[in-house]
Order: sequence, then C-alpha cells, then structure tokens
Amino acid sequence: MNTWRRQASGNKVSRHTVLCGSQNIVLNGKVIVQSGAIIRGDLANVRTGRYCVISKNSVIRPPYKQFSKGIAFFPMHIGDHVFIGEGAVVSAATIGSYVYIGKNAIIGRRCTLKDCCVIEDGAVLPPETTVSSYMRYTAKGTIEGGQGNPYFVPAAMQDEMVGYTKSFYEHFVRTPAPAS
Amino acid sequence: MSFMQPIPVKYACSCGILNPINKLFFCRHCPKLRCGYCVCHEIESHFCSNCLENIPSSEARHKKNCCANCFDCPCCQHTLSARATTVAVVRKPDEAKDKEAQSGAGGESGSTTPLKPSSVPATKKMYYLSCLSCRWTTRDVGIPDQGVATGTWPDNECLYQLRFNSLLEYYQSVVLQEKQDRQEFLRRKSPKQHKFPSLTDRTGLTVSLIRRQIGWNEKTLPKSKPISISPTEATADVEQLPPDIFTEPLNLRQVTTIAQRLSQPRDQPTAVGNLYPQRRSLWIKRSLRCRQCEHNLIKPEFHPTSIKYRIQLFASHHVPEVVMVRCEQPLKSGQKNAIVVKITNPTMYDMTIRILDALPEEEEQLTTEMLQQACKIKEEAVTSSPLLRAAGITLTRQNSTREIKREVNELSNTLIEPLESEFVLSQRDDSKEFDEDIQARSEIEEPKFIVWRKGNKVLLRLQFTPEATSKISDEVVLSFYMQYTYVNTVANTTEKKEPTTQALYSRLFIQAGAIEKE
Amino acid sequence: MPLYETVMQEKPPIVLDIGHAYTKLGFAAETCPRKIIPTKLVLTTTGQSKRLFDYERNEELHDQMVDFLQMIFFKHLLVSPKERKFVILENVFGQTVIRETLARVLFVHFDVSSVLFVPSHLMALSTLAAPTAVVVDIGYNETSIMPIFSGVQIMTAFKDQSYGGRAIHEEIKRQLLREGIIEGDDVALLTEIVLEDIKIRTCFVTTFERAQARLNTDGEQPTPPPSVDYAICDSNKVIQIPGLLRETVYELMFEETRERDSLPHLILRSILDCTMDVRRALVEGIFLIGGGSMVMGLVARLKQELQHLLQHDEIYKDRFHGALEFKFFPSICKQNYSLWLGGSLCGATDLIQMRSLAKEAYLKNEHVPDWSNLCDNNRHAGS
Amino acid sequence: MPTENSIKIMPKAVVCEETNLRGDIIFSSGCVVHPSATIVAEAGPIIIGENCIIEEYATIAHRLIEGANWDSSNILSIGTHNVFEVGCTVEATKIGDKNVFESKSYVGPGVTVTSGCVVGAGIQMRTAQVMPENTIVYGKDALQREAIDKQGSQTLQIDFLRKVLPNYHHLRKPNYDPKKPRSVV
Repeated sequence: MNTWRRQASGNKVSRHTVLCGSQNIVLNGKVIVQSGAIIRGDLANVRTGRYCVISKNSVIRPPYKQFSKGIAFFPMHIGDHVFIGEGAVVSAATIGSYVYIGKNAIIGRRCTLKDCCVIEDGAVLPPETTVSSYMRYTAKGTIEGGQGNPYFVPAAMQDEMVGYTKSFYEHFVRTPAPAS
Repeated sequence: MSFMQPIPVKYACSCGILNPINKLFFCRHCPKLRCGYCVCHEIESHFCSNCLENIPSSEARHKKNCCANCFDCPCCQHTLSARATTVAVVRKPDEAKDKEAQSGAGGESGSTTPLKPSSVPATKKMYYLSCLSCRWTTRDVGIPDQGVATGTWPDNECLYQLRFNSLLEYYQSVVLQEKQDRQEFLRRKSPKQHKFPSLTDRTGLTVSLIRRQIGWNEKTLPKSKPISISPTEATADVEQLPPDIFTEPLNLRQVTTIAQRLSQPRDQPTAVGNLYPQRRSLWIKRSLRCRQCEHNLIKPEFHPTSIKYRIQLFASHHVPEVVMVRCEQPLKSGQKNAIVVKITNPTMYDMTIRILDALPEEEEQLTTEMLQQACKIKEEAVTSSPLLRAAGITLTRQNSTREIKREVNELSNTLIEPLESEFVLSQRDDSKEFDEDIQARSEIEEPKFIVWRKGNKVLLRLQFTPEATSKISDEVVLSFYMQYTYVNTVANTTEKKEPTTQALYSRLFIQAGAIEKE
Repeated sequence: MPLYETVMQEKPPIVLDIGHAYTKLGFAAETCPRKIIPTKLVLTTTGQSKRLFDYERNEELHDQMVDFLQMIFFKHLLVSPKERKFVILENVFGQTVIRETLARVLFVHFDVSSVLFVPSHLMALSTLAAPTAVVVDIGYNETSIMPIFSGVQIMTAFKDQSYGGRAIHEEIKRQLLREGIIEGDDVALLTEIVLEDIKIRTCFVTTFERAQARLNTDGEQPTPPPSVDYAICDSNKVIQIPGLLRETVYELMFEETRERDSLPHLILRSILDCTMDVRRALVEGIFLIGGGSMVMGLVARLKQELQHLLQHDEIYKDRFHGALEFKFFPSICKQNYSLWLGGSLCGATDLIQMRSLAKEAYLKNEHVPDWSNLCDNNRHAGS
Repeated sequence: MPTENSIKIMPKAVVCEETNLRGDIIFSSGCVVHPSATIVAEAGPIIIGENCIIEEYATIAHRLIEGANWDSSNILSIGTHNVFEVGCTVEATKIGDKNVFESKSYVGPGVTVTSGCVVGAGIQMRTAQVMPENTIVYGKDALQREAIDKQGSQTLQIDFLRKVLPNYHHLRKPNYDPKKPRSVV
C-alpha cells in the first residue's frame, strides 16, 4: 500500500502523521510531511509556504497566549523553503522563509524566526525569542552571525535553502523514503 | 544540508586558506576569490536583534550600543518580556500598595484579575519584566512595577562617577602641562632658523606684541596648572570574613555564577538579590570589502528585517561549483580509482573548463602581473589628482594589501590524471529548469570523461590513484586546478566597456574519504 | 580651552586588557568596561572553542588573535577598528611574542591608527591618584608584584609566582581526587568552568588563627565550615564539596616553604629589594588587584600574615625598623578591572597622541619599541 | 503489569483516543490528554491529579525496577495542575502540584518533584534527588534557582482545550465517577 498521500498541489504527506483539524492546515504546495509528524491544526490555523520539509516526529503546535480573561491559540505561519528537522518541537508565532531548524530543536511559544536564520540541532529557544535574519541560534544558547558575517550563516542562505529544499523534494518524489 | 555538514570540496582562497564555496566571495575587479579572513569587515548598520529596530550609529554610540527598550535577564541572559498586571487604583495610596502586592502574588504568567472588582471602579495596567526561560522577574529583586512597558526601568548608577571624573580631569591637566612643557622646551632648544631675516626680529616687534596691539587674543594659551586631587588613602582597617561563614550552611542558589557577575561588569554582584535587568546589546550588519581594490564584496540592505543585499558577490554566483558525488571503487592505497564530480556553471555565459594537475608557470606570472597592473592604475588615478598632489598628500594605502599570503597548508596524497581535453559548460538558464526532456547534444561527440550532462550541469569522471604509502583510515585528499573562462562584465580600465573573457584558475581540494581495509 | 577636548571629540580610543582568563574591553573615559569576556574564541575555520593563548606555532597565535579581536570589534564593541586609537594594557614582563603578534594583527590586519602600550601595574595605581604603592596583581596564570614609588616602577623589585586562579583550580581538583569525591573517568567532569564555579561560589580565604591551628596537626583542629552539595550540570552528578576544601584551597598562597615564595614573603621581599627610604611608604600602601584578589577574606589574612612575619621572622625583623603597620588601598572599582580603568583614564588624556606607537612608525621597521630592548632604550632614556 | 489495562477517567476529563495508555491509570477530573501521549503503568497504578495537561509525545512512566513485579500498592501519584509539555519523559518517583515539565525534558527515576517546580526545555535530570519547592531548572547547564512563588495554574488553557478538543478528536469516555456506583461504565 502506498504510505504517501500525494496531493494535486504536489504535497507529500505520510499516512503516519497526525494532522489534527486538517481543514485548518494549509500546505501551499510541494511540502513534505514525514511520518510521525504532528500538526495541530485543531488549536489554530497552520499555514506553510512552498517547498517546506517537516521531518519525522516533529511537532508543529500553534502557540497560545494567556490573557486576563482566557487564553487564545494563535495561527502559525511558516514561509517558503523551510526545513524542520527530526523531532523538533515548533511553537513559533511566525517562521520566515529560508529557515533551517535542526534536529530536536525546541522553538518555544510565540518565537519569531525571521527569514534566513539557522537553529542548530538541539537548540532550545525559550518562549518569545526573536531570531533575526542571518542569525544562528546555537545549541549552547548563544546567538551568532548577522548579515554580512561570513562564518555562521552562509551569506547566500536564500540560495542554499532554495537549492536544498528543492533537491530534497525532487529526490523524495523519485525515491520516497520507506515509511517507518 | 550542505552548510550544516562538513563539505568535502574546498576551494583555496587567494589568501591561501581553504574554504567551502559558500563561505567564499568573488571580487570581480581583481578577479579573485576572497574569504572572511582576507577581506575587510565594516559596520553597515546597528539594530536590536530582539525588537528589530534599526538604530542610527550616532544613537548607538550614545546609548553605549544598547537597545533602549529591550532587556536581558541578569540570571540567564535571555531576553526579558514585559508582563502586564491590572492593579486597582484607589484614592488612598496605602491601600493601593496593598492591592498591588496582593495581585502580584496571585499570578506569574499572563496577568491577574483584580481581586475585588466590585469595590474599585478604576484599574490601571502595571508592568513587570519576566524571563520565560528561568522565570526570573523584576519582582524577585524588589524592583517596583512600572506604568509603562518599556524604557522606564532603572539603570543602576556608577558609585564612583564623581571620583572618576575628578581623576580624569586631574590626569588630563597633568598630561597637558607635560605637553606644554615639552613644547616650550622644544621651542627654546631649536631657535627658528629662517631663510630670510624677519623684520620683526630687528624692530623688536614680536608677534604677540602685534597681536595685542590690534586687539587679538594671546596666541599662546595661559600655562595650565595641574588641578590638585586628594589621593586615595590606604587604610589599616580591612574587611574581615563574616564570622558565620564557618557555621552557616551555604545556599548555592543565593550565590551568583561568574557569568551572572560579569554580565554586570560594574557591580558584579555576589548575591542573587542584587541582579538587575541589563540593557540588551545591539547587533550589526557587516559589509565586506576587498582589501586589494577596495570594492565592496557584500553590502547588505540596511533595514534589519531585509535579507537582500545591495552588493552580493558570492563565489557561488561566479565560480563553477564542484560537488563530489561518489568514488567509483572503495578507496585503497595505490589502486587506481575514479571520482565522479558534478560541476555547475552559475553564470550567464558559457564556460570552457579544463582540469589540470598543476598550474602552468607562465599563467601564474601572468595573473599576478595583471593584478599589479590593475592596482597601479588605480593608484595612479588617485595620486594624479592635481589638488592632492599639490597638497603633497599621497594616498597610497600602505596596509591593506600587505596581509601575508600563506602557502596552502593542505597537501594532497593522490595522483590525479588531468582530463585530456577541455569542455564547454553551458550557461545557466532558469527557463530551462522546468523543461522535462533533456536536449540531446548529439551533434557533438562528448568526451569520454563526461558521464552525464543537462543544461548548465555536468557529471565528470576523474581518475586518480591514492599514494601507495597511505595507510588504512588515512584521509584521501585530491587536489587539482580548474581553469575556467570567466566573462567579466566590469572592466578594470575605463577604455574598455565591453565584457572581457578571462581564463581563471581555482585550486580545489576534495576529501574523498578514508582508505578502507583490505 | 583645554587641548584635550579635541581628543574627546574624536572617536574615543579602545581600551583592551587581554588577560589569560578574561578580557576587559571598552572605551577610554568610561567608568567601566563594556564587557568582560572569557579570553576564548570560536575558530572560524573549524568552529571549535579555544583559549586565545593556547597555541603551538606563532602563526596559530596570529590567526587566533585575528579571530578573537574580530569578535571583540564586531560583536562586543561594534566599532570598526580601522583608523582607531588603542590603549593596550600589558604586563611589563610579558612575553614579547604576544606583544609583537598583537601589534602586527592590529596594524597590519586591522589597519588601526595607533597603539599605546601601557604598563599594567602603573595604570592600576593611577586609579587611586596615589604615587606610591606595592601593586599586587593576582591573575589567572600568575601573581605579580611591582612596587611603585612616586610614579616610577621599581623594576628590580618585580616579583612573580605561578599561584593565580589556575593554581587554585588545580588545588580544588587535587583535593577532590584525594578525598575520593571524584573518581575514575569522572575527572573529565572537572572542567575549568566547573572548577572556576566551585572556586567562585564556595571557596574563601580562612583566618590567620584557623590556618595556624591547622598547621599544628597535633592540636585541636577547627571545625570546618559546612559542606555544600554541588551539582555538576552537564552530567547531572551531585558531589559534596567538603567544608575543609572550601576553607583550605587558598592556603597554597600562604604555605611556608624554604624558598620564601608565599604571597606574604613575596611582598616583603619585593619591598626589601627597594631602597631603605621608600620602604615605609610601600608598607603603608599595598594595592591588591586582579580577579584573584576578590575572594572573601584575602586582605584580612594577608595583613595578619605580613604583620606576623614582620614581628617573628628573623630576616624581616632585622631589615625593617620601627613600628610598621601594613595599610591597604581600597579599590574604587571591582579589582578585576582596575587595570582596565587605569587604561581608560590614560586613554582619555593627550598621552594617546604623545606616546602612542603610530601606524607609520610601526610599519617602518615592524617592531614594537620595548624598554627591555637596548636599541629602543637608548633614544629616550630618561624620558 | 496486569494483563488488562484498567483506565479510569473521571467526569470532565478529556482523554483523546489516539493515546497510548497501558496499565492501571486513573485520570482525575479536569485532566487533558492530547493525542500521541504515552502513559505506562508498569510497576503499579498511576493516579493523575486534577487539571493536569499531558501534551503530544509526552511520556509518563512508572517503570518496573529490575526483578520487581506489578504491585498494586506501589502507586505513582501525580498531584494537581501539572503540565507535561510536548515530548517530555517523566519517570519521577513522586510529583506534587503545579509543576511544569517543559518540552523534551527528562526526569529520571529517583527524582522527587515537590511543588511549583519547572524543569526547563531539553533538560535531563538523571540523578536521584529531591527538588525543593519552587525549584526552576533552566538553561543548557541545568542551573537551579528558586522562584519567589509558584507558577500560575493553567485552568484557562484547560477550559479552552475542553471546549475545542472534542470537536476534532475522538475521546475516551469518562467511565468512572466516584460519586456514583461503579456500574456506570
């Protein structure tokens, strides 16, 4: 049996994912959702751009905010060409385009990840952290880089991510990984 | 991900340091590869990485490179978030204080509701700062809540500011006096030797006399005298150990760590209760400049949230990119093997590529000569300005080109067979990307070493032999020169406007893997 | 009126105090350093973290220095070093290679306009406005002592010993191993960072009386202070730090040896190396600086030890005359950046224009003039 | 472990069906269990107090010590108002009230969690210890500090979830009401 659902827009979604409230989830085309991933559309809308990769066992969970009279879950927006690594927990408010999130990274509630930033494997972002463009949030908890700094995030991050997510998708369409 | 993992293919930068292509830049004016080490870094703009506000550099200097609105947690250095609470406003101040304390104890995250909403008609929002990582709050150290969310938090003052100011004044006056003494000394020691006898010398009219006659100020400043300052007194009373240190158990949670202390360099509190919110440091965007020709290689848009560049000379846009695909056989010492590499032409012009095992000598000389010439032209253009020459100013930059070039450290331990012929790699054409069918270039006989070709990409087979002396698990490193034709659209000289085609070389190193067991 | 206004209108000079453990950095005429950071860098080539002064080849030091200063300028100070003026605090007996490399990196790689090397002990003293003192700098690698009289460093009386922060760290490690609190592979847990944290948060210098009682092994030993449970975080191991350790690790600064090189001896010997008529002034002006001097109880202990030696040690009894009482200068700021503060004061005066090594001068012969180098010394002897 | 699972869910508790529950577990009223959570009662029953939230991929385990057997008197009791965030693994001996186990944290066996504690995201607590009240474990180096007061309760979030989750998920029905006789099932 085919373990992958392929949608007209080119999205590839493993059958072993938990898409809660799928009517509230918009995957804007050529998005790969691998097995074990959870997207919590039931809590609030989740919208991703094109060519995103949501790896195995990651959890995409809209963030909540507490007010004096109750709480609200906020919709989550993810830009184009975003890679979310295995086992990552993402509760960000917005994620820009060309963002790389490493394996087992934890993105706390209402974080803002701007375009072209990198979250290292295993990094922990406390709630309401902002990572601006061309910054690298390290596993040690420090922020490094900045636009024009050649050492931490490639200056051509946009090209890198476009190339990476596209080739990831094309490989995937040709030889989908066996579902586990 | 190529930049998250070590990349096996490295290019030798013109300064001799090896780098993957994504860390390299390409100066079109030189034209050479440049890396982060051999370019000049400059500050483009200041901004706060938390509130993403651009801050003009004069303001940044005035604010000591700190953001006016954002604070860092003194406990864990994460950013603090403002939290609102609603406090009842009552006429009597005492009562109000009471209420505030009550509601403060009520809730940590989010906000608290007034305890007795019926009894008070008006409420007011009060803010405190809270860390969402370690749950530190400004209430922990007894800083009262503020009426405005940003800005009004107290900065702790410098206790010795006055003393410092008087020290500063004192030393400045001491040094000034010394300077004047020395000038005086030099003036007396070396009497002016004029070519022509001065009129004033004979008539007894001194300059200062004339100045005084026509009502100008004395030219020479009144001799300054050092301000007196009382030195710090040494004392025999020294701070003793607190006696309870030998009996009271130590609560480590109350003692700050070195990182916490140093984040407040002035006070360096030892007790957790003396931690105060610290203003968040700003960040910068950099621009990079070639040291040789002083052209920008990277110049970002100044807005903090923009990811665009005004100038971007990434090597990956100009130099053919080489990616290692695989080795054909397991790596064994002394055994012939072949490596398959993929080469991509990123430019809008066709490229002719040759793979060589060594740089032809005359070529090497040629490139250096060309470069020197280019530099000379530029220098002349600057120094030939008549105004500058008249002023005797020469603008030869002594430094920037003087950074030592080092020999490439890495050595290859393989013998590589250069390709027998050159080949042409087509230009990049974005419109072809979506064409499904591969255009067969059947009209031309492909050289044997070409495995596959599509658009601006080609797969090559390169034969090599690891040195017979390499041992098991030694890293096999291939090295070769790639010659490619580059169409330069910028001209070094003003006469030539049309693009010039240059033959450029890059030295590449590929870490093919480790020698395997027999 | 003053000429120095012109100095201040320009960009303020950058003041750097690059210590072995921590680097203090900031701008001249400011009251405290902008940042105090560990003297460590992330290598841009490999991404690993490393101490600046861990190097094998000089070229390695050069590259590390470039990366380290790059970080200082573009991450902490946020100013371009190009055409800037610098004040660098340096130990008068520091290694030439470090000084030369630093100058090279600043002038050649970063294109700075001038560098003023200033002697650290003298600068520290300038924060007091006092002309005379024995400046004792307890750093990470070493403790150094320099008597200064009327603003002149008495070079011949300079003393240094290797007990600084690093030695204390070694001692903590030794005691933990001896007590069997850390065994086997767990030694790897005792990183510099952990040892430093133990030192900073739990240890102190005990009193003279208690230390004397401990020396007398037959007599009754004072009860050690309470032990502390300490969690080594990376591996989640909880160890108990004995009270005895907390109290005694600093004793290595006071241990009596035949070489007479404990801290009190060193101070006294240094004073003895000065001429007779300045000794009293020096005794009445001890100035402790450096991160190592911030530990609790050090000053009190040192005073008692010095006083004790003066009265009971034969050699000192003969050489010091009259009733002497050791006096200590209170530092106006935290001692770990006293040096830097002196540099900040110095950088705000016209000295920066008069005495700096300018780029042009450096590039002429690519060498930093040094007082210990004869060729440089002939010219401005006596200035 | 007993051969059959015995899951008791009190009224007003919301337990999604797509959860992995094994052994003898009691959910008090007001608990919210998100899909893909795992609760394993190997060594003895687990009693989860009122108003706890257990999020996706969270694991609460009452593990057997080697050689031991199921013992119905060996109860792991979890207090009220605890939050088990995404991907945390909690094998603590005892858990009080108002604790927060942040994402991907791990609390090993032998740890006693009192009340008002926060185990920060990604932190591993492996050594047996008693965490005093209001302990906050934070940061990469798992530093500990003491908060001035307990974390706020999550009743507002529970109210919201109780309204929303039934619209999207199949739930396990409350099957046990202490006020009524046991026959309700």
